[in-house]
Amino acid sequence: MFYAVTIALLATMALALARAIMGPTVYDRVLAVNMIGTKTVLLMSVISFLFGRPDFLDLALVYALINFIGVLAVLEFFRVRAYDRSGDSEADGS
Amino acid sequence: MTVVFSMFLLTLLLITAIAVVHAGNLFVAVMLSGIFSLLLALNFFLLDAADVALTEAAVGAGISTVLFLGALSLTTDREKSPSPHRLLSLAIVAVTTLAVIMGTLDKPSFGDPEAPVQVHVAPWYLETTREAIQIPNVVTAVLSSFRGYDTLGEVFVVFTAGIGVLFLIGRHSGTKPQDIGPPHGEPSGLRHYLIPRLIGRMLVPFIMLFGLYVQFHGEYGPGGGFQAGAIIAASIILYALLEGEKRALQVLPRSVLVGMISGGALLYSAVGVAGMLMGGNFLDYSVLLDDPVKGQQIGIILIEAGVGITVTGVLLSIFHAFAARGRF
Amino acid sequence: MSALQPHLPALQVIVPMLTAPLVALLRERQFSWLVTTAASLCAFAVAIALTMVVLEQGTISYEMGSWPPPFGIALSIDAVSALLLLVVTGASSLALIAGATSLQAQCESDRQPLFYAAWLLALAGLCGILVTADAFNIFVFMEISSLASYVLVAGGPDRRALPAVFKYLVMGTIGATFYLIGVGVIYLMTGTLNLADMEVRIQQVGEFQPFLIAAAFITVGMALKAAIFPLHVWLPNAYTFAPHVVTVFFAACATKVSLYVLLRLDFVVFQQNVGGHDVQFAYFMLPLSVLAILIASAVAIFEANLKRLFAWSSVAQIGYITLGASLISQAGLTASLLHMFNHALAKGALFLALACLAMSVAKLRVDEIGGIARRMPWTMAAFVVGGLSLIGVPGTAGFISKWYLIQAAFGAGSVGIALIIIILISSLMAVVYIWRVVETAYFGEAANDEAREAPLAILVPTWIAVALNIFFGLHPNLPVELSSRAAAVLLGTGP
Amino acid sequence: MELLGLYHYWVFAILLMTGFYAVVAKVNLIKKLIGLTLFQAAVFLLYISVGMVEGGDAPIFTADNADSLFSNPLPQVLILTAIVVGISTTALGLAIVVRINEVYGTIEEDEIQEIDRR
Amino acid sequence: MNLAYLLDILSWILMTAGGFFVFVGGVGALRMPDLYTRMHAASVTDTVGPMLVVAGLLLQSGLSLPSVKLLGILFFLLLTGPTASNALASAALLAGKNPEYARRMDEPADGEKAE
Repeated sequence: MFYAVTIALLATMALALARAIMGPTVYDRVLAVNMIGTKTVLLMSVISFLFGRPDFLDLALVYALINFIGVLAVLEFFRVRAYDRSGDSEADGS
Repeated sequence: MTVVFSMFLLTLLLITAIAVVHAGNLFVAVMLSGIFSLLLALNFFLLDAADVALTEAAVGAGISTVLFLGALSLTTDREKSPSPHRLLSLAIVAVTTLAVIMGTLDKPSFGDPEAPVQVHVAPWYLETTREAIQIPNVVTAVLSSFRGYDTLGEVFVVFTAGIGVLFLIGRHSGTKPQDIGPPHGEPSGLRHYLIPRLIGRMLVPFIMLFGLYVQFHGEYGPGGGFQAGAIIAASIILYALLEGEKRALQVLPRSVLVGMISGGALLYSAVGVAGMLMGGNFLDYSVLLDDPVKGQQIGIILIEAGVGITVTGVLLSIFHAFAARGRF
Repeated sequence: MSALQPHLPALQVIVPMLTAPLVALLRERQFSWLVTTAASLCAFAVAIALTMVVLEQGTISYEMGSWPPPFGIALSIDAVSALLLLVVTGASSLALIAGATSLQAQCESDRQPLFYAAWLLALAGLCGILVTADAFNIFVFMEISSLASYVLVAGGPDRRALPAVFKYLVMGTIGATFYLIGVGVIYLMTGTLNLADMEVRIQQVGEFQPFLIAAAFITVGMALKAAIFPLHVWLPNAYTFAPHVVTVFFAACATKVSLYVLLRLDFVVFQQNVGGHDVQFAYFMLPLSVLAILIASAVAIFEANLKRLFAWSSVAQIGYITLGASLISQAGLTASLLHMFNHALAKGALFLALACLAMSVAKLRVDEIGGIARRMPWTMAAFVVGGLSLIGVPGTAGFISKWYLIQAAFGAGSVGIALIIIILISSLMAVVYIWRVVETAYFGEAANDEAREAPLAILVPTWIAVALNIFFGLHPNLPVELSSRAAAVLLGTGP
Repeated sequence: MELLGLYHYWVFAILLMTGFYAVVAKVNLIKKLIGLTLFQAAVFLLYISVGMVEGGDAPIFTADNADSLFSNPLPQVLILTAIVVGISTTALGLAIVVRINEVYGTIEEDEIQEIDRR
Repeated sequence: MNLAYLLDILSWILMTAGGFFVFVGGVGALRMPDLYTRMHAASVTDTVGPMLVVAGLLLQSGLSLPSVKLLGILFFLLLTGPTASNALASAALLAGKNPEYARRMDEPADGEKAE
């Protein structure tokens, strides 16, 4: 029963990964990281049930919290960069 | 079915790794390695390693990303030169890989309960944990008692890193803080993002509470000092990101952090020495109390606390060392 | 003493390790130096006590946490570890005694407590590697000592120290990770991490290929850390730009501890149990050692920076050590281990003399020390004796190990003759590069009129090192006894 | 299962190669450090794969898994240690890179060598 | 007995729906033409997907400690997901990335850029 959700989540992760690799702007990549983070949380919850070990939900909880810090760190990074280079921070090397 | 999931995740992992190396922009590489960390942790989780997955989540995806971004904001996010000696490197790498494949390829033992890895030492740990330590999480038991000396070493590795970063970039700033930073005396931090700030401030106590839960729940479920230390440090880093680094330093000044770094390591060692003074060997917790099992448990709680304190202190010191360089 | 005696192996590590957090908390430079030196001397005393016990009783072991091996982590000290423990703790103590004055010129006062804490951690890490009997524990302590040594090297005042240390960090981490892969493969095949248990179980497995691969990874990884030619590229710059006292400490012992891990795993764990490994080891190691000796000595001849000159000479000397080991005989290994001891003495004395010199000549280039011997007679005299020991002149410690090496080469048949010639040639090269310095210092035109004799605080330890060179050149019983026992341990023929 | 086992080793080998390539071939110091983390991650994966038991349970006792098969706790402990060692190395490396950038103004290895040669 | 069966089916439906929405979000994030539309696709489904999936899991776990944790997870996801999207979008706007696609559609007022 959990398989259907798991497959959907995995497929979505693959799609988001494709977005993260393709870009084209840095914001797309951050968006993709955030998406993958959310999917990871869900996947962990579902797999905990799949394994019959609901006590592992702790992990999912940690992810939900840590993920947010990552995004905020990125924002702070953008802010610093914006002051540094007066606004060309969207330029992207790849 | 899990096999397919596992293979799928491994494939994603590979693709991400290649993309990380390929990416020309360092910021992109850091973002992708954040994804890499998440995927790696999921793989660990599927391989029954809950504790490792938790650590990878807290350390790899959280702290490591923050540190890399901190370093990037102090340097540059652009990778300029192409690789000069590609062929030579490829040759070295190819030889290494061939050697690895030769060494491991024909090994049948993946998942085999009869493999030497599974039958030699591991069952003893499971049994002895049940009898002599009586805590549910075998990983914690091995980590803090059977191989407690390793863990002591690990605490001192973290301690060394903390000392090292403080030594290198702790004191004098290379760039003057007032030169950079936002204009018009605007305080640093994400103050102008109203919503993240509100939500973030709400979350800080929750994260900290959860960190404490991970710390003290380590004997029963996935968790322990390292993970807890990383999570608590993350919560204070979150506060620093929201309110500016200075406010966070008012909460936990540098001197307190140095005290935490040393104090945790000393607490751990003190438990070990106590075992020695009370007639056992170094790090023998059984002699701490009359009942050896209780002694083991109290020893584990104490050393995990030491680990948590040191890790929190070190990670925060490292963060502040980067942040105090002016920009982050 | 008797109450402490069973705990000596643990104390060897925890004395310096526990002092480190205390030192990190201190503010005062002098006091932190004092505590550090005291801890290092304590560790030295423990090492002497351990050596005495080892000479009396053979191998000592200790169970951490009272868990029996292979489940818990055991410490085990035999003649090999005892020999190197003496070198490591002795070098650390001597360098620290000299260190206060020399470091003051190179590192800001307020950073010094952290520096000393890192020093203690490096010492604890090195001791930890030497006493442990667990493959993974070696990795953990290797990382403590490596991270601490990155910090120490980066403490150098020259900005070029930073790229040097980054290279050191990258190569050191690759080395450690290779080691981890090797240990992982062994663990996969045997299910154990305890070195003694590994020996037994490898024999039971009866399939060699994975072990050969594991041996390859461990050998390459440790060769990176030990700067065995051609993986030495991090060493010259790291030694050159590190603070002088750090160079004294590391030149004497850091690479040797990696060599110790290499020898211990290759000889004890693999060669006695994995067929064909000894031949492989010799085939790879012998030519590389010869190349190291010749090429590094040649580079040293043309090097203008004194510290870098002796860093290159270290690469060559590591070649001697691996040369002795690659003969795979009792005599060869004895020579190899003896040379670890004696080279530490000679290089320690030389780098201490350089530290004295650096009090007056900041840049330490050959063309800046013209006629300096007239102004710093004691320093240069120490330098000369150290140099003689490095060359291997009779009456100094260096002679003993070269003599044993030549004897070992005689035992190796026709290859041996060629090796003896190579040893002689390289000794001549050493004469050349040392003579170049001595000539400039004694007979060159005075380039520096303000030079003054180095302060006593640093001159005295230098002369202690010099005296040790002569003492062990005349009375080599202790190191020879330890080395031959250690060689027997490594070959599995002794206790 | 056989297939998955092999696949694990292949992934390990390729990851190792990718990370190692980045360390050896890239000249950007931060990229080298990122490569180093990948390189180490590959080894983590090897150890954890080694310790896994097919049909096993994570080595944490609960009320109702008293007699099930458990995965090997030891590699997990080792890797916990190794992860922490890895982040320590990375942090120290980044600190060195920051200092290098301050005194050299660049974090490209070839440019640093160029500056030193002058 | 019957009720448990019913709950199972209900939970299955919820989770499958959640999976569907999540997947749609993924497709949207990949296929939409510009940053803001992609962000829209991702963030909206990132809210509804977890709600449905966690609701399904809640039906599985019943009243127990895990369900408290599940509620915690949901709570945090609902807090942080939209916040992160909002912050990201405003960062992109501040950096001068205009929502081109939207402008071509119906020419929004300039005031929107001010945040």
